[in-house]
Formats: sequence, structure tokens, C-alpha cells
Amino acid sequence: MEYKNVLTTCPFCGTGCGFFLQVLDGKIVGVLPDKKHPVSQGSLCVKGWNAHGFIYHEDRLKSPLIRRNGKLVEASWDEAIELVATRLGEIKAKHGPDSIALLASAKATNEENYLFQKFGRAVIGTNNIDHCARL
Amino acid sequence: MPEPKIIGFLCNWCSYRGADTAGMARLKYPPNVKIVRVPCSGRVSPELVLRTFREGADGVMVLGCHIGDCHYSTGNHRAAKRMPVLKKVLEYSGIDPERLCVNWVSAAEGERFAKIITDFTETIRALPPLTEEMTWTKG
Amino acid sequence: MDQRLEALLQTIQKVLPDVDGIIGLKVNAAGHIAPHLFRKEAPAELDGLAIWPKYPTPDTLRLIQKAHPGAKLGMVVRGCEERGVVEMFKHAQVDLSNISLIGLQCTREEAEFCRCAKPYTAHAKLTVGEPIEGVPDPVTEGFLAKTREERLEYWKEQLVRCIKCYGCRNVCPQCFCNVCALEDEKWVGTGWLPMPLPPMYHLVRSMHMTAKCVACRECEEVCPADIPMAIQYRLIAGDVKEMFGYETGVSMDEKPPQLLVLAEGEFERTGLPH
Amino acid sequence: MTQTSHEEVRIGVYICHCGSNIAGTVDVAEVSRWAGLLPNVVASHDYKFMCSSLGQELIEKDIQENGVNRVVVASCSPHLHEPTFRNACARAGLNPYLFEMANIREQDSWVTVDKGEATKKAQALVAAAVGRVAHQQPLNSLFVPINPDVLVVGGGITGIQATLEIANSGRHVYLIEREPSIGGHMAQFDKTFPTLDCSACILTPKMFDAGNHKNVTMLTWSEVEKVEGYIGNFTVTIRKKARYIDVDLCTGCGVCQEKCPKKVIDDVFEAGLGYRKAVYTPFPQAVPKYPVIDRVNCTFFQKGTCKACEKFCPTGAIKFDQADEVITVTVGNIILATGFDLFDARKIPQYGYGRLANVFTSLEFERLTNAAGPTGGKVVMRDGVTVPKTVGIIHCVGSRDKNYNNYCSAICCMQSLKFAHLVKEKTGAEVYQFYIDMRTPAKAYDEFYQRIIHEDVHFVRGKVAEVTDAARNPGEEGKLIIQVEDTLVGKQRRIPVDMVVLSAGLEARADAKEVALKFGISCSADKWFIEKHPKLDPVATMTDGVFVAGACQGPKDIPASVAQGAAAAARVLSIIGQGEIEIEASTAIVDELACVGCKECITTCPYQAIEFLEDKQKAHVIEALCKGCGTCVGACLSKSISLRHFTDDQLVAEMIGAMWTMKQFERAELEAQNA
Repeated sequence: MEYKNVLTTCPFCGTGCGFFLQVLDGKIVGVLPDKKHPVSQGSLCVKGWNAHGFIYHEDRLKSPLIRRNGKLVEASWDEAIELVATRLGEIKAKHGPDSIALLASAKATNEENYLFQKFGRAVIGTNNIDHCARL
Repeated sequence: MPEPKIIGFLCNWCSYRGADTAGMARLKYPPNVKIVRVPCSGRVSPELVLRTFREGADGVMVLGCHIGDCHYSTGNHRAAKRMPVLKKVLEYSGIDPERLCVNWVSAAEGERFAKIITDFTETIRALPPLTEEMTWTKG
Repeated sequence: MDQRLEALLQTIQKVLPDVDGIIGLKVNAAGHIAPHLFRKEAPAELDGLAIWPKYPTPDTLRLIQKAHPGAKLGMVVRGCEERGVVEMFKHAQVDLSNISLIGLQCTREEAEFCRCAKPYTAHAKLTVGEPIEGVPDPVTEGFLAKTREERLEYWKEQLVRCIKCYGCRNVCPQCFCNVCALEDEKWVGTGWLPMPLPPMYHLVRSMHMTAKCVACRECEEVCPADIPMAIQYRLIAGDVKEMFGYETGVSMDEKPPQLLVLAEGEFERTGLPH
Repeated sequence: MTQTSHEEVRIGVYICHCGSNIAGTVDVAEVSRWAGLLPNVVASHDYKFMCSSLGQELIEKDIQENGVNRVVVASCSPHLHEPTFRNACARAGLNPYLFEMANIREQDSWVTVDKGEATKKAQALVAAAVGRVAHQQPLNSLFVPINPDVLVVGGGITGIQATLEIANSGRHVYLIEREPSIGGHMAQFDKTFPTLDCSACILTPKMFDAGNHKNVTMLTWSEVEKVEGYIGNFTVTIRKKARYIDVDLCTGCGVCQEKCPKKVIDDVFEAGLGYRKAVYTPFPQAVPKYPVIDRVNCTFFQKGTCKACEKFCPTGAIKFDQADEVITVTVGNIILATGFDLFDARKIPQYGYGRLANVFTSLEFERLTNAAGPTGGKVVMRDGVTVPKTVGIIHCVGSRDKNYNNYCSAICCMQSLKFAHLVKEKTGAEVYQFYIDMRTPAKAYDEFYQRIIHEDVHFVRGKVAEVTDAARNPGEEGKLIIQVEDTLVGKQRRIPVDMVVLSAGLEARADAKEVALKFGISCSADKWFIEKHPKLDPVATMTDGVFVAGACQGPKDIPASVAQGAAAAARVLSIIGQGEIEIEASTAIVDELACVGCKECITTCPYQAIEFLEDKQKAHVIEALCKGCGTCVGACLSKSISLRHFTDDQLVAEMIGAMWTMKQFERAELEAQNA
């Protein structure tokens, strides 16, 4: 029997609210806002409150899926990246770099988002980059 | 001013029959109240009343059997305890609690039914339309 | 070390050998505080024992008991938390037969923060700190002085900020339903901010707090929009007491009044027509 | 018979003209045209009389030929024709719970003045029903076997009649009576109107038959404590009060009553005019013949010595150590025939009962005239010897009076006429009747009235103001003066008489409310038990399997009571004959996934119909006990419990249908104003 709270930062947007993950017997069972957190001061939005929801969700993706014959089937990361690279290359070759747009996510870290835009501008060669928070 | 829109939740055994009795006696009353039949006033959940207001009703009525005459023996006791609290919730939310009418009509009381309907329609007519009050910006 | 904390630590150390664990608050290395289950086998954890800010620990008890129904537990409770477990007990959500309550009496500052009328425990056999009298609730009293039109305006000013985070529902120890009416499109619509009026979310929630709200004010504390929603719950609690003589969280066996047959004189006090 | 929830909803709407009852006020053609445009409506008709066979055939044809799978009839109250149309649906193969009714007659055309408004209201009600019916689900009724045994509560003439009817048909009856003997009020009477035959002569054979019937278990000196269960399966707990007599040994010889030294005023059977012993049978022809010992007045029980009865009892049947016995019986149906109480004339002080010696109540007078009564049938004044020379009989005492009871007690006029005849016959005295209106509507009643008029009885029409012994002139000295406004002459009169008889009205039993609660039925404001329908179902109640008969349902004379006793028996026998019975299909159901086991529904259910499944920690509805009130739904915060046929979806859809229509009309009106 073990119950503890693990402090973490909300992954959903750039605000960086703090909350606790309630851990019961090694399993995350809920979220508690951190009342002493300098950013969120004990409050959360609906996303933060449900930040743990995906962890054990049956619909959670645990490996890449590739559509084969109209059906999504599990694939390895190498296969998936290979496919994305090939297809993006083909599109860029056929329609030009501006036929591709990139949509970044608040769920990724700053570093990841930096890499993402760099990939867009330097590798693909487009400025068509936007972010989910503008939706 | 538009006519008030009112929904009445009436128990099947007393108040709905009271409405029938008023009809059989050809008593006349305003047509504003549209009746939804429920088995017992105890069946009327607060959510149902609130949703009716949300839908644009200016007034809601919950009519049951007189205390002691409930077809389900004490179903209306629960309504008699739940509805006053709901009235308070309305009051504390700035919604006129008069917009919720809770009353008792027996199957024989056609005249009482017609009077309650007439009086309540008049009460609501004297208030501004609820949708007018329920806007975020004033004026 | 704070005197009250010291006393609490001593009491816990006294109880701990006889139970499987004690629910209390613990501070982590970064200075952040959250509920924790202090276990017999890890006595060193008690170095992190904390008392403020408070958290909705009745829900912690419910979570742990669900996984370990027979566990023998201690639990540090303030007045509101004690009332919380009492109500949850009456709703068959916790079992108090194996629970030792350790009452922690609130200080005046804490009581004032919560505008608390009952900052003390009533059932806990072991208590820490001196009980103090309740403090006034100027926010609720101020609201009560308003006219109906002013109340409506007041709530419009407050609720326009509501982002429907469901935080007040999530944090509430009395909101233990598996499925919540507030998530049912029939009762609470989705897709609009500010929410359309009348504010179904808050109206339904106020109604559901009847004879349930233990005035812990967790809902207000976690609200990102600083909406003082507990005003309504507190006023309703007062009315329920007046009409039906029921005080939430006080008695272990008194049933919620709205579920029962009218008792002598209650009908008259409801103000309904006879 | 079953439809899946996934099939396309195809609604048929039928607007009834009800001759001109609806069509005279509501534009039925317009409502029908408009209904045809509502979502999911595939057929819409208006017809002269939907309840006629041709109207019903219209529905059946649409179901069978046009694929209609939901039906809305807009006509009268569902209390009148819901069964009719449900049956029509069932005949056509559609589950009857896929039918909904809009009440546009009682709640619209009959109560609305303006034709345009009435039409709009009809449209709103039809839209509401259309919205609702789309969410309705087929339901199948539950059938439970009927226990053929019957409980009859009350051993007066009504209960006896019901008992005999059922017992003679071969079914078993438990007849329960709270007094030591069956017989009820009728056993106290001497003559019965209008035929003047002797009450005892016609009653006692029936009492004997009931008491000795092989199919009857008679439980006198007993009361029902608790009733559990439902139609077909009631469990009734009965307290058999201690008689202190071993009925297996007692022969009913009466020696104990003879030897008992304690005389007690008998204010039950003898209405306070006569005496009985502490061990007694209420009257000689009592059934059963066994006496009871009245503990409160028995010298042995009060002082610890005496036991005269025990000493003299030839069979050793006296048992002072007997205790109350609590038994349970199981029955399928219950008939309540608990009778009435007499209005307490003391409540009207100006009539002087209890204060002026020679003011008698009707029941006292019955005992006076009864040959087996305290005076041996002699009509004499309170002194026991003086024969009155003038008698005033006052009608409507406590009846038709807003200070007491608004209703007419139904028997007093005829009873008073009977009294007048008996006074005339036995004393030759002058008799005055003081009446408000004479009400003699039943067979041979008015003939009796005419006969009494010709017996030189004086009839004064007016409500008596006062009965007094304060004389204003020598002629009034020593008399009771009846002060009355004679409304036919239009003047005040003072009529001196020797004796006054108050025709006290009938009231519901003092404990009627508790009894109603016990049996799960309702009382009117006057505490009479409420029947299911005042005209068409006068002996059934809203609680299936519980019937009412006789004066407990309202004031009644003997013929009407007997008729109701037999009627209730017939209703019960018809249910028993079915073997099993359909119970309410609209019951509550718990969504176990959603239920959090907080037990609020269990606390609130008025019928203890919800149990807690300890293993699952969930609530569970016992369908056979659920009456479908939905109180649990109102209480469940997570809406994990719902009531079939009155679900939130259905009620919200119905409400929205009405609201949507009202808003449509409002918008149209605003646009018309702005244009």
C-alpha cells in the first residue's frame, strides 16, 4: 500500500502550470493542483485536470501506425520515419516546398518546437509553420 | 411584450387529473402553460426544471398531489423538500424564485387548478422575459 | 518548528504503530505540499509532515480505501475534512470502522482564510491544537445584502470569467460520482464561453451541493477565475438547516433530509403553499 | 413486437376532432398539416373520432402498411383513451409503449377561449408528444402469479358480503375485524329503510354463514399491523389481540358473562345507553360466539383478585395468561371495508348533545328502538321511563355544513324518516323533521317519504339554529325548544319538544389516514379512501390489488354498501381468474456502470424497492416492488437510475418540443410586428 504525490508540470501548453500526479500503488490515479506553485497557484484548466487521462487509456497510441490497404497497422519507428521522409521528399519534389505546412504543438517542449521549426525552414524550406495555440 | 412561455410538470394522478377536471368543467384559463405529464412530483429532478429555464421558459410549474394524498404515498414529500431548495438556488443566483411555482392540486380541484394557472401566468407576465435577463451584456 | 506541527508529529508517532498508515500532508524537496500516506515502514517520511495549505484529503481516503478496503488507517483531519468524511461515510463512499481520526484544530488565520464557521473537529478522539470559534463570512454576508437584481449582476460579473475547467467539481471531496450530470449535454451544454445563461453548470452544482457541501472552500481555492461559488452552497446549507434541521457533516447517522418523508413542521417551514 | 433503437423513427400523428369538442375550437386541419412537417413524422391525419373503430383502424393501417413505428394521437386525456390506443397499436404489432398522447381536449379546446391560441397550444402539445415519442422505447410487462387467497378488512355488512361472494366461489378469505364480533353498525340497528325489515333478521344469517364457512378464516379482535408486497403477493402481518379465552374450549355458554361482577357502560355497541360485563360478547348473536375479557375493566387485571369467570367456566376456557399473537398471512388481493365513524355531535354545542339529557344521537335512537336494546325497544327519554309526546329529528348534523363536513352523508334523510315512523308507531308522539333538503333518490325511497308524510309527521324546512332548554314562555317550560328558521314560511319558529334526535352524519374512521398509509392507498381531504375512478372504477384503488368497498370510500347506505362489497369481490375474483397479472412496466432501472453506490435512491424510495448489491456495491431495483414513481430519479445526482417510459431524454424532448413551438410562434409574431 503506497500513496504519494509527484510534482510535475502540465504538458499541454506553454503556461507551465504545476500539478501533482496522485500515485496509488505505482499507478497514476489523478491530478491535484499544486497550491504553492508560483505559476498556477493551485489552479488548473480543464486540460491540466485531465492531464493523466491518456496514460492508461485504451486508445493511447504506443507505436506508429501505417495505413496499409486502408487499415492502420502497427509499424516500427524506423519504418514510420522512413515512410514520412520518403513521402515528404516526393511531395516537395513534385509540388515544391511551400506545398507543405507544419503545425507545431504546445504539448511538445520548447526544444522540440525549436527543432520542429528548424526542420521546416532548413530541411523542407518553407515558412508555413504554425502552432495549435492559434487555433 | 411577448407572452410568457411556461412549462408545467404535473403528476399523473392528482394534478394532471385536476387539469382534466378543469377541462371537463369547461373552466377557462390562459393557454401559456404547456403540460408535461410525470408519474409523480417526486420524479421532477431539479435538472429538469433548470433545463426548462435554460430552454427559454419564463416560468416552470411543478404540481403534485396534496401532502398526504400522494398516489405513491410519500413521493411528493421529496418534491416538497427538493423544490424549496431549488427556489433558494434560483434566489441566490439572482433569478426570481417566483418563476418556479410549486403547488398541490387534487384530481377534484378543477377550479383550484384553473386559478393556479391563471395566477401564475399573471405573476410571470409581470416579470420581464427570462431570456432578457439572461444575457451577458446589459442593454 | 511550529508548535502545532510538533504536537501533530508526536500524536502521529503515537498512532502509527497501531495502523497501516496515516493520511496527512507532506512537503517535498522543492517545498511543495500535497497529501501523503505516511507508512509505518518509512518513518523517516514524517520529517516532511506539513499542515498548510490544506488539501481535500477525504478524497485521498476514498481512493486508498477503494484499493485497500480493509486497511487500518489514521487520518489527519481539520473540521471541514472531518465533516467531509462523515458525509462520504453516509453516502457509503468510505468506511470509518477502521479509521482513527486525528483532529487538527485550525488557527484563526486559517479560519479567516476559509471564512469558516466551524474550524474545529467534533468526532476525532485525538486532537491537536486548541479549537477556536468560527469566524464571520463577510463575503457571503455582503452577498446576502444585495437585491435580486444586484445578485444577478454580481454573478454575471463573476461567471463571465468561468472557463469551465470543472476544477470546483474535480477538487470537491463530495463529488464522487462515477458519471457526472455536469458532463451530460442534456443538463450542461458545451461549446460556448462565456457559458450561456442561466448558468446551468453552476445552478446544477449548487443544487447537488445541497446537504453535501461541508464548507471546505476547496472549490474557491482552485478556481482559476476566483469565483466565490461557495457563497451559494453556504447559504443553501443555512436554509437546509432552518427548514429541515440538518447540518451537513455533523451527525454520523442522520440521513440527508431531501431524501426523506416530511417530518413534523417541516412542510410549514418550506414556505410552500399548503 | 420489439423494435431496436437503431431503426429509423417513423411517426404517425392523428388529430382527433372529437366531433366539435376539439374541432370547434382547434383548427385540426392546420395542426395536422403542421405536424406533418415535424421531424420523423411520416403520416399525419385528422379524423372525426379517433377512438372509434374506424379511427383506430387508421392507426393500425399506417403501422402495418406505411411502416409507422411511433404513434401520437392528439385527442382527449390519456386517462380516458390511452389504453384504447395502446391496444390499437398492439393489435397492429407495435409495442404499446411506442404510443404517446397529446391532450388537446381537456387541456386545450375545453379551456381556451381564443381559437387561434387554442390551435397554437395544440401545435405545441403535438410537437411535445412527437419529440417525446421519438425517444420512447418498447417495454415488456412483467407477469407475476396471483395468490388466490383474499384478505377482507372489516366485518360489517360490506365485508361480510364480499367475504361470502369470494368464499362461495371456492376461494379462501381471511376476514379480519377489530371488534370481538363481526356485524358492524348494521348489527346495532332495529329496522332498515325503506322496507322496515328487521336488521338482525337479515344480517345474522349472513354473519353465521361467514363465520362458519369452510373457506373463511375469521380473525376477530384483530388488527392489521403491516402490509408488504404487491398485487398477487401481499404479506400481511396481523395482531390477534388476547381474548383471554381459549376458543378451543369455550362453548359460548355465557356463564362467565352472567357471573362477572363488573358492569361496564357499553359505549360501543349500546352507544353508551346500556351495560355489558368486563367479560362480554357485544350482543347475543355475536359471531364468533366467544367472549373477550376487557382488560381495562376486569377486576382481576386491575386489582389482582376476582377470577369469578374462571371459577364458574364449565370448560376451563378462561386464560388470564394469554398474550397477543402476531401472525402473517399471504394473500393476492385485499378488500378494505372498514366502514365509518359517526359524527361526534358534541362538536356542535348549540345542539346540546351531552349537555341536554334528552338530546339523542341517531345511533342512540337505533338502540332505543331495538327490541334487543337497553330499553327493550321502548322509545323513552333519558330517565328510562317517560314516553315523549313530541320528538324533533334534526337532519344534516355535521353534514352539508362548511364548519364540519361539506358533503351529504347520504343516509340521514332516510334514517330520519325511519325514525319518525318508529316514533309514531311506538309512541304516537308528534314528530317534527328539520331538514335542509329532502334527498330520497334510490329505489322505493321517495315512496317511503310519501308514506311518512301521510303519517302526519311535520316537516320544517330550515337549518336548526339551536336546541335549548331556556324557556321563554310557560308553554316551553320543561321542554327542549328547537329554534329554526322555517324557510318555507319565511319566519323564525320555536318548537318545543320532549326529545331531540340528531341525525349525525357519517365520517371517515378516525384512523383512516394511518390505515390508508398502511395499505398504500390515498385519502381524500375528508379522509374517505379514494377509488381509482369515481364512475368507472369505484371499488379499485390506485394501488393494484387493494380494493375499497362500503362506507370507508364515502357515505353509503346498506344497499349501496352490499353492492360495493359484491362488486369488490367480483373485481378480485376476476383478477384471481387471470392466474397471473401484468405489473407496471414503467419501473426504475440502475445503470450499474454509472452507479457509485451512494444509496441515496435506497433512502428515498417510498416502497423499499431498491436493494444494495453488497458484492458489486451498486443499487438494484426489485422490479416487482417498484411502482414507477421516479422519486429515485429525482434524487440520483449522477442520473445513474432512470425510470422507464419517463426517462430524462423523453421528458426533455417533450419539454423542448413545446418550448420550440412557443419560440417559433413568438419569433413569427415579432417578425410580423417588425415588418
